[in-house]
Amino acid sequence: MAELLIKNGFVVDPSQKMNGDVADIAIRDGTIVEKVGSDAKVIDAKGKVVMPGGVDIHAHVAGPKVNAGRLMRPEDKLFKSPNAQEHYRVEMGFSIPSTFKTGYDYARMGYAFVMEAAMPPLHSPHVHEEIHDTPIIDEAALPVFANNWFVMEYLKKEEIENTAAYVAWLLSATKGYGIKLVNPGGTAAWAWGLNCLSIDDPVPFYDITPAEIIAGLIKTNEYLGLPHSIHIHQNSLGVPGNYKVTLDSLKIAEGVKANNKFDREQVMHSTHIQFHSYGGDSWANFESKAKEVMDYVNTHRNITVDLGCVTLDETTTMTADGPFEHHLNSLNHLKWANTDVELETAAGVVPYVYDKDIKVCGIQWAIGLELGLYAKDPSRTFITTDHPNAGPFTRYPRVIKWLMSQKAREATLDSLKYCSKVIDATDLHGIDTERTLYEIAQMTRTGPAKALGLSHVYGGLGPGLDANVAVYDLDLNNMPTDPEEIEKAFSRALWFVKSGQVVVKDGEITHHGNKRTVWVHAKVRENHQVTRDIQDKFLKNYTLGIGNYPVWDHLAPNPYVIEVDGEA
Amino acid sequence: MPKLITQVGCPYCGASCDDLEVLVSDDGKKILETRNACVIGSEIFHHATNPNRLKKPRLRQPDGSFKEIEYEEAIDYTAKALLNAKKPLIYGFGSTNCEGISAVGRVAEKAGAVLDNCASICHGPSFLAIFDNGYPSCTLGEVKNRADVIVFWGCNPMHAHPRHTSRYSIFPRGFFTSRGQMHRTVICVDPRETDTAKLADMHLMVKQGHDYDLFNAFRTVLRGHKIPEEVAGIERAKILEVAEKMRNGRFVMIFFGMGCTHTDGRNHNVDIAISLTRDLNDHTKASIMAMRGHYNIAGPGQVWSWQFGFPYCVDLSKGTHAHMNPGETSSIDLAMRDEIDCFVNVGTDAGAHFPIDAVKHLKKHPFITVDPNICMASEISDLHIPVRIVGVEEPGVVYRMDNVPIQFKKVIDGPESVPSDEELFDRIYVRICELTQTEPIWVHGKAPVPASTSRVK
Amino acid sequence: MAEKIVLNMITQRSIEEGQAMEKGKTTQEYFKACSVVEMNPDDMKRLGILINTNVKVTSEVGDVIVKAITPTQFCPPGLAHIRQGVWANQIVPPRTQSTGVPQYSGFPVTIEPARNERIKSALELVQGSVGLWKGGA
Amino acid sequence: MATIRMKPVKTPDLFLECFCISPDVFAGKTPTEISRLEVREGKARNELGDFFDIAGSSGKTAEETDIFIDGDCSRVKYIGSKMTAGSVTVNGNADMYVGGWMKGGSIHVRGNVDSFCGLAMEGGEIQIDGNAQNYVGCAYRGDWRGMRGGTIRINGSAGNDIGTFMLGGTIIIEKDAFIHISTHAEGGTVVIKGDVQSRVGGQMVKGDIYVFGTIEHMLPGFKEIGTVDKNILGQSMKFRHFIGDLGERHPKKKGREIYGNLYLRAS
Repeated sequence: MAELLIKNGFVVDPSQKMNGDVADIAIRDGTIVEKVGSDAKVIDAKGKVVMPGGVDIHAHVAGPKVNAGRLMRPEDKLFKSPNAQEHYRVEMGFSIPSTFKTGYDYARMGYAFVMEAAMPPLHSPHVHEEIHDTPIIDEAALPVFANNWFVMEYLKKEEIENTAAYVAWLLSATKGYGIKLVNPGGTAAWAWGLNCLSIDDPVPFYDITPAEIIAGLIKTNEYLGLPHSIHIHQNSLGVPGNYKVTLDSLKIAEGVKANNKFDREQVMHSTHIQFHSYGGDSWANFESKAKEVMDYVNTHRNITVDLGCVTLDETTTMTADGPFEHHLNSLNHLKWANTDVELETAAGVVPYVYDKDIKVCGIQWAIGLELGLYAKDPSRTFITTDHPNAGPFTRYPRVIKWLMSQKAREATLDSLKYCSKVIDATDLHGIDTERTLYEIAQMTRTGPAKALGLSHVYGGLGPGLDANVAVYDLDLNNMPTDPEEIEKAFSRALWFVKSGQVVVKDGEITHHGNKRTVWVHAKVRENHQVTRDIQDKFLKNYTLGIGNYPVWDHLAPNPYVIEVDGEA
Repeated sequence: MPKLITQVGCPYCGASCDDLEVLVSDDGKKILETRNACVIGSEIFHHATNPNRLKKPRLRQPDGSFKEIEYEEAIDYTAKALLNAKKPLIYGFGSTNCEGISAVGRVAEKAGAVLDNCASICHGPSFLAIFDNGYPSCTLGEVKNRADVIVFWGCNPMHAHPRHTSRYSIFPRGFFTSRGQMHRTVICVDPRETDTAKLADMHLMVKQGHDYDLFNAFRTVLRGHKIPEEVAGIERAKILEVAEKMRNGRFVMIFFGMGCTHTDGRNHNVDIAISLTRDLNDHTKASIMAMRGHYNIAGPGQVWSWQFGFPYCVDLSKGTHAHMNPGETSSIDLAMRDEIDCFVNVGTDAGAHFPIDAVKHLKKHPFITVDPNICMASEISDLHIPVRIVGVEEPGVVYRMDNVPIQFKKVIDGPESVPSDEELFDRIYVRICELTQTEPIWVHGKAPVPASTSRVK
Repeated sequence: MAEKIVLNMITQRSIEEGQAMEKGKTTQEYFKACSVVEMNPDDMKRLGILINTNVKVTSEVGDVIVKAITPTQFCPPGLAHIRQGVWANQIVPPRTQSTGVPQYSGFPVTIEPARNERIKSALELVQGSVGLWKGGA
Repeated sequence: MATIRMKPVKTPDLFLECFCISPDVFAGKTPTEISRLEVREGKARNELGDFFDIAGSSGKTAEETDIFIDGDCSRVKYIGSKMTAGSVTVNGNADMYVGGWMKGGSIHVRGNVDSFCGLAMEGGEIQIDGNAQNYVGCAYRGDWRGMRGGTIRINGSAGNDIGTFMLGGTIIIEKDAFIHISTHAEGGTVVIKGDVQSRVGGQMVKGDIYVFGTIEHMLPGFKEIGTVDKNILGQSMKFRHFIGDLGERHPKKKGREIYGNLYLRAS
């Protein structure tokens, strides 16, 4: 790999407070360094924007429900798959791309890292098989915990230490990254066909509430000092009026301080907040509560959010929120896949068309953008589409365009059939904020890297960081007046260097990179009770042997393990 | 000292039991005893150490006899056969691990082949139904821990999945089903009084081929409408009784099998079963599951879905994209229509399990078998390449019928110099790259492992 | 008593077939497990045959000689079963109705006594169908 | 109007995939240019001219272009697929996907066609003088948007899966059909002038089915509600009127459920 010099670009790197400074980025052996020798290969970035590689904090890119979506949607490929680049693997699918297309498309957009947002522990070998087959981009996966029998049993008795021991064991067994909560308690209720729609609905049989699960897992997370905070998909997703539940859940984090050695400040990451910022009490009077939700987030520094922007595409929804998918299915009557996973979780998949001719879809689209525009601290508000739920990740450049250009927003607003009703139900029409490239870099690079506790690896261009550098065809001094040019530039990086290797040139893949699997190994004191409990449940309730549960090392052939000393 | 290996996976049926115990000789080469396995599973482990195991590829000679050849030659032969064909078909994967399946995917893409697996003649219609209607399902542990109404529709686990009923579906005592069989109502729908039907509390002896009508009757009843006196040979009163049982169950589980997919209507019999499951979820909790046949036949469906977007019948002949349409790109149709000109049979026996007319059509062109054992396909092949036995001599990830991945161990070393499926196909891939003067694509920059090294996982 | 009867044929799995198959398809066990047709005793009566009589089963695509036995799992009159495998596949119609799956079950066959005819081995049937059989007729 | 005349001169070893045989593609091209269009036989890349003699002239637009194929196309797929205007006539048989994803214009096959004829069709007319195999006017696998418009007329018989997931348009089978008519349909009309074995209208939400002959097994989810006189395809007849599939969900209009209609000719 040797040495590389990216010269004379407009460097936009919030981690170093660089806002378009013309500078060189030097790379040696995959790492950013102060300078390189004169033999270094030179990439001329003069007049172009240079950013750190993108960091996606939340996307469904690998694992059983993603693959269920691929499997059950052949029509997502027919005439919708671009032709493969010569000498590279075929690229199939639009809303749920194949693993190869996933890796290639992230690289083309200049992304270096993506977090698989929900890993069912029992299926973790599957998640890692897919990660293994996704080229270039580094990946980690969040196991889901909030409907897990062990967790509910320990937390009911307020046993944080035992919960922590179990979490640590499971993170190692599944090669997972952190604590994901999806519809706490609600998914467990779904195993009997029920749900928990508020944070005080008791979970059937377990006699614990979602609020207690959330609070307990925040404590557990900070007890262990994990790099990431808890990452929560709240109760009552997608339901009119749910913003109250959202605020109730966010309040659980009040007063809790982050405890970790990874420079993380938040104790709760609330994901795809768009789906949780709904007012009204039915689809008829459905309206935006983006302002109310964002006002709260703006004033509480120990919370981060990602947007989950609706992109107005035909897509495939998939979530561990099993009861939600069943509910969605009763609205659109399309095919419905569901998997309840023994002792752990569930998941559902339903295709969905965000139709410009449907009022609700237009309002959802507007809410996502309102949230992105209302955020006072872009480094705590991250761009996502909850891929593929609100739209495929390949639409990030479009979301960026909307956030950067009021003109682009207005054009889309005008194209909605119920434009005036969308204007009535949201504030979007009146917002003239236009995000800058610096803020976009905060929302897609520096911010998410810090929230994940990975700012020592990703999200910046300072010496010592991983050499992930994207060069975009944008002239800082002469930004395009046509917003489409912004979308185009972010869709296809001119250059993308991943871990020091040029993997994209002129928007085309040139190399398969050297992808890594990132996971967390948390060391805790030996806990005999938890060990016994685990063995007991595998004997009595699981249908596979405990010896066959932990993910083999060879499924993650290029691991990047973050050691956490939970005993300290 | 002989060594007892526990939590061993069984490479036979889709129940993919992983609680076998295998006693292995101290040199690690012989299997002395297997515990917990069904009669069929035991047979596989004991068959592995059969002294007549093939250790070299065999190439058919002009006089019709086989001659042993080296692996290099067999690899070259296969690479060239795939390259020379306009549309080769690679079919099988009833007994291959996902590592092997993935390696074959790479070869097929490079060679412009059609990739298909045994689902094509088995649960393929279930895929068609899933495409059209989805798949509200669960893992088998949910059945064990919760299900109190079990329906076996057109499937016969007592014969096809011998330990299914004891591990998952009828007998086990789970968390919410502490009384085991006493906790469950078992309903069997089958035109024969099978051994599963004999175990059931209720048997509906449906008129063969009229499953769709009977499903339709259940759905109609559940929506509160009247049905005729008799549907598909079953009296109305009985239908109403079973419908009530399902409606009042706390967790209804429907297992279905070849009785649905092998007869008139095929996918529609499954499709309407899925519709019934959806309907039942308005009343209670209900789930459905295909009784997949082989221990990893769900594997190719998973691997190819993430690699190509389709679980089977994947036509890669265009090179730039994949196309799938069973009925067109399915093995039997391709064979009967003479739409392919080379056949590679991997880890299955198309010779025994395809209708004989399809075998005759396939045999017009180069015919290669990759399988550890002598089978009907190997005995009509132009080339037979033996490989290690997954789950016995080769570890790997397999997908159980409920799509739960299980990491299968190996228990003994395979015959020396015999490669795994993955190693064999990686070498075929490298050979194809050499012949086409192109660079191999390895996502992880790996080079193929020489056949002689046995990997420790 | 009829010279031949028409039955509805299904070909499905059985544990006998499964076990024998794993032993090997050229074994006597496999031959014994799969070269049989199970039919209701009433149908046997109609055809005037006894248990273990060889019969010729003919479908829209071909015929095969197998041994008639009483079902190990009850078969109602009108339905016949040959266990999945080489003998069944001599008569399974390959038509898939554009779904990919042959008509393994639910196709009409005629069954007639064939007392003096020999049941062929698996290898003879398969190799014979593609001109590779070197054994005796 | 201008006509391109094609004569098959070589039978492919396998099957030809000819997305190009469409007035939309031929329009504005000379016979020489047309003969150079790519067709695929599996991996093999060929030119249309390798398999057909091509003569005549094309119009400026698809609308002004007729294609006449004088001979057997039993091993040619995708004839007229995705076409929007103009016409294609095949003086012989054709293989799969005749008129697949078709939006307009007309196709006339004087022989038989294989399966997937009129797949996901949106408009135009297809006339088949012989028989069709399975999946006439159905959806592509997994798509809930099947045939949306246009007319398919099969003068002979057809197999299973006619109008699966149909949303609109008309399918007429002059003779018999096997099983599965309008399964999962949410609109459209299917007319079977002969007999059907069974499974008519299963999982049907909306739409109309007419059967002039007999239905051997009626689904239990269909209920007879009376007798009606109907004029269909220029013929006035008395029909028994069934509604269904009562096992399936149905949308409500003004508080009343809308069902699929099955009209069975009264004997």
